[in-house]
Amino acid sequence: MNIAFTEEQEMLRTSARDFVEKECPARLVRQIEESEGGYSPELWRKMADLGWMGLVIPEEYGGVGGSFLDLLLLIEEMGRGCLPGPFLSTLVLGALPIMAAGTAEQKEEFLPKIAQGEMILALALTEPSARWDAASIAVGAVSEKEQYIINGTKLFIEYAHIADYLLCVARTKDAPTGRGEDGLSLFLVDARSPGLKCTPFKTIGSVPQCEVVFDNVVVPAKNMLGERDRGWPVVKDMLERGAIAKCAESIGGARQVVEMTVAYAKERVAYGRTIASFQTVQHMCVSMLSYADTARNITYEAAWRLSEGLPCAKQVASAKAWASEAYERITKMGAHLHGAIGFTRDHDLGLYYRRAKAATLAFGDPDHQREVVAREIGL
Amino acid sequence: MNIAFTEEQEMLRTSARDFVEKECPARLVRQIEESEGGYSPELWRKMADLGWMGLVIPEEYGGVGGSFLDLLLLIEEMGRGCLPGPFLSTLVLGALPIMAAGTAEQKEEFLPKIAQGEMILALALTEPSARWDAASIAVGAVSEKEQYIINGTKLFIEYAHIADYLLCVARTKDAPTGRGEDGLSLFLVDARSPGLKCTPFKTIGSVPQCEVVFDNVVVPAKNMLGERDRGWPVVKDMLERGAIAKCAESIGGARQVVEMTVAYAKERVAYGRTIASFQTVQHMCVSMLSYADTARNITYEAAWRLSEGLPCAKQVASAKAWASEAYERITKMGAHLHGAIGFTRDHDLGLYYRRAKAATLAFGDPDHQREVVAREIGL
Amino acid sequence: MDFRFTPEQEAAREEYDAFFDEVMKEAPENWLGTLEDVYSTKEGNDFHRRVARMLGEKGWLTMVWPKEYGGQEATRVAQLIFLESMGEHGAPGYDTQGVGMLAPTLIRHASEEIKREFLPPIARGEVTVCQAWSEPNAGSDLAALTTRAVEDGDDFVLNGQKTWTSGAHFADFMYVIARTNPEELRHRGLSYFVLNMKETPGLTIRPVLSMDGHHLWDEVFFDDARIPKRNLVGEKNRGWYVVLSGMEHERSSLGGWVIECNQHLKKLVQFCQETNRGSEPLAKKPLVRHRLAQMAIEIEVGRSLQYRLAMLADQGALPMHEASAAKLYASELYTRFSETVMEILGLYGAVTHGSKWAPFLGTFEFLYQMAPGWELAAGSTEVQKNVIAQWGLEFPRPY
Amino acid sequence: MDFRFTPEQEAAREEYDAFFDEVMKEAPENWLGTLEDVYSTKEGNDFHRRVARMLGEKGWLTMVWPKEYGGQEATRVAQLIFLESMGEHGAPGYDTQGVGMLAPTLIRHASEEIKREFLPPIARGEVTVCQAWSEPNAGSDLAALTTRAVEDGDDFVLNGQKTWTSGAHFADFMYVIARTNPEELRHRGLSYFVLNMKETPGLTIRPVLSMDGHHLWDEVFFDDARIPKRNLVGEKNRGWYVVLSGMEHERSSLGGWVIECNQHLKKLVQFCQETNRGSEPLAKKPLVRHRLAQMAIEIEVGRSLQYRLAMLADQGALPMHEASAAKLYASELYTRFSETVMEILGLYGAVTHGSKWAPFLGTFEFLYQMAPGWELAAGSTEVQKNVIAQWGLEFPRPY
Repeated sequence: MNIAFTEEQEMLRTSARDFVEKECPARLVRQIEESEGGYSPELWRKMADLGWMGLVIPEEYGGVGGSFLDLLLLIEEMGRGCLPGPFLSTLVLGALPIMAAGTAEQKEEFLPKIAQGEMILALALTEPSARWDAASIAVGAVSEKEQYIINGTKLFIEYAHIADYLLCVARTKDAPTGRGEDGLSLFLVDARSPGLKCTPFKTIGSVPQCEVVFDNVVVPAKNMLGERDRGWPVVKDMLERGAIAKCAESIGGARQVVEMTVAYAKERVAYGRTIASFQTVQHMCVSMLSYADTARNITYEAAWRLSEGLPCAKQVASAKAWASEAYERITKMGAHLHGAIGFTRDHDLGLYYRRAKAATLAFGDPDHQREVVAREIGL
Repeated sequence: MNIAFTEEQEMLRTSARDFVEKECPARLVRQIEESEGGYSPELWRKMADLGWMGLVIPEEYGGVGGSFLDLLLLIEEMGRGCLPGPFLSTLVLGALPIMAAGTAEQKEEFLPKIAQGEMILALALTEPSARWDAASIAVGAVSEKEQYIINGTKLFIEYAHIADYLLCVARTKDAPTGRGEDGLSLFLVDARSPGLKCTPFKTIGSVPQCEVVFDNVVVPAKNMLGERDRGWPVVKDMLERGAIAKCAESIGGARQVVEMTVAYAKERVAYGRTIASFQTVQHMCVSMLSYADTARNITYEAAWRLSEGLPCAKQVASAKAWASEAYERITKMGAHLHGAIGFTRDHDLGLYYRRAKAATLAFGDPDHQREVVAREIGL
Repeated sequence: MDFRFTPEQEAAREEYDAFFDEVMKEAPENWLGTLEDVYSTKEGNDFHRRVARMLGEKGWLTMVWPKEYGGQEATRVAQLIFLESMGEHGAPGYDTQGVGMLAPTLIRHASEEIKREFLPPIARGEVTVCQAWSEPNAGSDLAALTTRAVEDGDDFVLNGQKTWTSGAHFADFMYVIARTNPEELRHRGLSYFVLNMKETPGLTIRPVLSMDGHHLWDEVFFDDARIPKRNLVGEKNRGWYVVLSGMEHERSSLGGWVIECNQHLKKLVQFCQETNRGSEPLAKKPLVRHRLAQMAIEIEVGRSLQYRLAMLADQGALPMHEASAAKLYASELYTRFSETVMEILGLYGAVTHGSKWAPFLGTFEFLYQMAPGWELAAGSTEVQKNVIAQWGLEFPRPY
Repeated sequence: MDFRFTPEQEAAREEYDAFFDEVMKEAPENWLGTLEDVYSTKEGNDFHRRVARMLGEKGWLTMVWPKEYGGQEATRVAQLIFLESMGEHGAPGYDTQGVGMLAPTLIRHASEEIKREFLPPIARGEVTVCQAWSEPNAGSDLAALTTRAVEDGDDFVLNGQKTWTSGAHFADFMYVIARTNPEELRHRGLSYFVLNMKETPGLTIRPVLSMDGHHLWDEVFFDDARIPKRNLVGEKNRGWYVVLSGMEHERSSLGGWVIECNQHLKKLVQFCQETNRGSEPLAKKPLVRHRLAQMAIEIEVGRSLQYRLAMLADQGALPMHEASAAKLYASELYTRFSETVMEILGLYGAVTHGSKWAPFLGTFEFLYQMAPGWELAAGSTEVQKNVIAQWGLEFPRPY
């Protein structure tokens, strides 16, 4: 057993941290937030030039064949700097499933472009039911000759409006059981397809989400990812990786908020002394540290299990529930300790505060995760 | 609007507090706890001599015709001193329903004896389902000539083993609806009836509870309290009054724990100064005070509504949920601030700590109360 | 003990309800019933002013004022009944800073001349008022403030910076605390002033946006701002005592959050009955019932606390720590409430105002960001606990 | 990063599991798997001693000890695997005070003579050990202790009173901290002793019953109790540093609660599946699922923290504040767990041991009373937070 990262991983972290600090200061984060697309093509290009888009893509497709843990390290550092953009979406929800379930042709078509930073993907899973389970999928795909026709509405789809392709989860057969896991298929849908309409809206986390309406959208059969009707295991794996990636992003942000707050407490003076000298302030900072450390532990332990292919549904759900709530509490305490300034638009704390709530909701909120855990422990 | 008690009520409180302090010191409380019966006949006699048993009983039956609020004041002071005994049971769950629903003969038979301290009553309501709703009542009573035959098991019945009469809630007709409120009747059952078996056991709150088995227990029809099959409204009122009485007991104990703890904090020295000078200790005491004050406010407001006959299901349930949790948190913080000594058998804090948990469970725990509130707010 | 409303109070409540039912028909589209409505947009502020004038005409702004200043010397309970009706309707018109804070302070501490100048427009609902107290380096520790006021002829000349001044961008009057004796440390050497912003040169107002992007607060800069000497309230260098009496008013009047939560709760109950997520309405889900019921309980507790405070004030016995306890409870409830709602709304709750997918026009998305700020405003949670510890429990000053 | 057990570790875990499966068949009736079993009754203590000897024979008590004292210099992770198996079986035999606290302290600070006298019986599981540190006026503030030790010929003579000494009534060895230089204040002037209770005159043990009536703790009175000088551990007047190194061991070893909770959780899941309250099993009720799942998550977090601690210790880098953080987390989890179970069990949960109506033999009725006490033992929550603030966050000493 070994809790340490490899030297290479530590180097990757250092260079990622340097990059994020230098290339994505809070000022730029705010600019990007205000922009239509919610990401910066220049920044995206720079990241691609560093090889980040190809980090987990096999060498044969133009990547460097890194591990899932490497990817998480990167995402943790992006979380630390609130770096906006469709990285998680394109890599974790796009590249990884294509690598896992794609045909040779699909890999050939998509992976090199992703690796070069020339393609953005978005996962079109959730619908107006706002749930993350198989049974809630109502968008349907009907086969007709060599193609499928998709109809229905997806909602809360992050970055769909700037994506080149949407990975759409659709029902290709009515499910016989209540859980609806049977009969789902995945499609790589060209975002420029006729009949596809994306309407973005703003959210607390500053990531644009979209309503995506499929109105007789035609997808060639070769764009089906994985087996017909048996798409759920791919989705499930994607959701677990997405959840852990969101945990990584959260713990990056959480650690930064702890550091910011501790530093501020040592500097801010009230009643003639630094507020760091008040016991209640110290104890609140201790709680923040404890949340950050425990969230980080359990995240990487679950991530490791996931990347080793070990059973990990309980660990992933536990990590997601705990890291989400930890991030929320940390940002809340951090804002409180900063005083009123922590609640202003100009202060960086708000960036984290808002992302913490968004992270909680992504890939299943704590109630959803607790239900997963309940099933896993035999309830 | 007026939040103050009357002068008479304040006098009653003062004399009750003096009595409890003088006649029921913690040493005696412990002795009584260890005893079989769980109460002291001598103390009971002294209380009766003061007229406490007749406080709410009309003058014509040998009482003094006081109000429900007067009774609560008394119970609050008993809670303050952890005075053990079947007072709440006999008066709130026995005398009040007889006054409200009894026939002239029943009043004549029971009330004078209660007022003189010569009769103890216990409410036999809950069953092994451990719930407080009508649907959970399975004990049945079948009519046969001028009598009823009761069969079944009641559980968690406080003071049944020393009671002269049990007020038993039984099903006299199968309920058509799911909520089972129809078809319940109340019976005043002589505790010496053949076929009736009481087995006491100890509980965290130190109040003995009993398993009461009815094996073809015969009750004369004249001992039915209220109308046949329509007993639930009487029970519901009883449960509301019981809940508020338990709140009164709780806030009495809670205030005492706050006072004990604040005094201890001002006296106990650590690191060369009183622990009262630590900010975290102060803030914990502030939370305790806040819980005690808010619990007291809402208790008396709900009590007043109840005694005025105003709609109060939501207020009573809110008071019970809040006061229970407040008492638990207060005793927990109080024990913590006392340090290890607060967790010993010899320290008075444990008396309150254990009663707080018992109070939470009595007349419906906070989950039960929240469900009542949910219905009341239209969910 | 008697919690019953008198027949007059019942009748008054009905009158208020009818009045606000009518008034709120004219509320701007997207009206949410929070403070943001009043301070964030011109349209919202105009509506507030319109309602304020109507309230002024009815005499409802000044019920608890002494008769000599146009009040009715009504009880605090009577006023609370009014404020509850207003809160339940999510209606504006009652300027807490003016009617609730400045006016009682002036009545108690100001000269007749100042009272005659400032009280009538407040009473008529013609003006809004802002509070210039906090500074970048004097928040919880207000006594650390450094804004200077120097006597110069018939005036005081002010220099310095204030911040977190709610609604300064719409306000007419302002009350300020500044240092008049720099030799004295902390709370000694401070003085309290009231001023008409339109008549005060050297005043600059700059917006401070809240986390969610609303414009509630401002920075206020004094650059040789001149205030006539007569605008001093209370004695020179003894302004701290004027501040303290105002704080009490502020803290005890902040129970509005409890009523605001109750107003939101009612809407939420309806929403949960009408909204399916999965196979059944949200209202049937045990976790939703559990959470909303807990909120209903805590609101009930908070409401009971408000009435207790009003009754104690009517008996002339409102200890400082009771006002702090009420502020503390209400602000923490407000935060928990905002959290609870977000738990229930799920992904929808995170959608920002402006999208058709945002339930309640996005109210809770911004409340989630705003509510915890009230645990800092008007004395932080820690400050309130210190007050309660020292005044309510007679603890020593903590280490 | 690698969380995989080695094949050797997997095999060891299987061996432990098989061993404890077998051993626990002989557990006394009513065995609950908590500390109370070992300290409260003679029967329980006898069983503990029987198992301890078996563990001693296997060499499992001393895995992490240096080879020169009969250990195997195994990793902390290897030991944790053993402790987990033990905990999951609710098995006794591992005397935390002796094997976990005293032994490492002696190995680091004691003379060879003392090591030869005290270590072997501990290693063989023949003795149990108790800690005489706290005093009535020195709990969280241990350095305020007043028990005196005065040199007299070849001995130290001790006078004073200790309390909260767990299991003194069954113990063989004791370790004590006492004041050897009364001129020096607080942590200066203290010395650390180990003693054989059977050979020490002047020692009186009196029970201190816990809130729920169990006999875990004792008061210890020293009346001219004589200890040979060689029993001094570390330098005279520098015992505080010996204490500190022991504290770290104590705090980092207390994760046993996490495992105990996990053992209870498994039983509870089964109970909830088998028990109907109303029309469906408890396991189907959303609030029950919600609460137990939250406990499972928190246990998972705690377990992860335990392994982190072990791995850090194996790397030779266990900062003091990490041990404090783990103790803090585990103790608070233990309390929340005891509360959660009581919420689920309802009226049944309150029935005391001895009635057929008490589920789990009343375990949770007394756990509810005992668990929060662990937020005080081995350094209170406040003390741990101070340690973390000062060592982990480099904060100044608080006011």
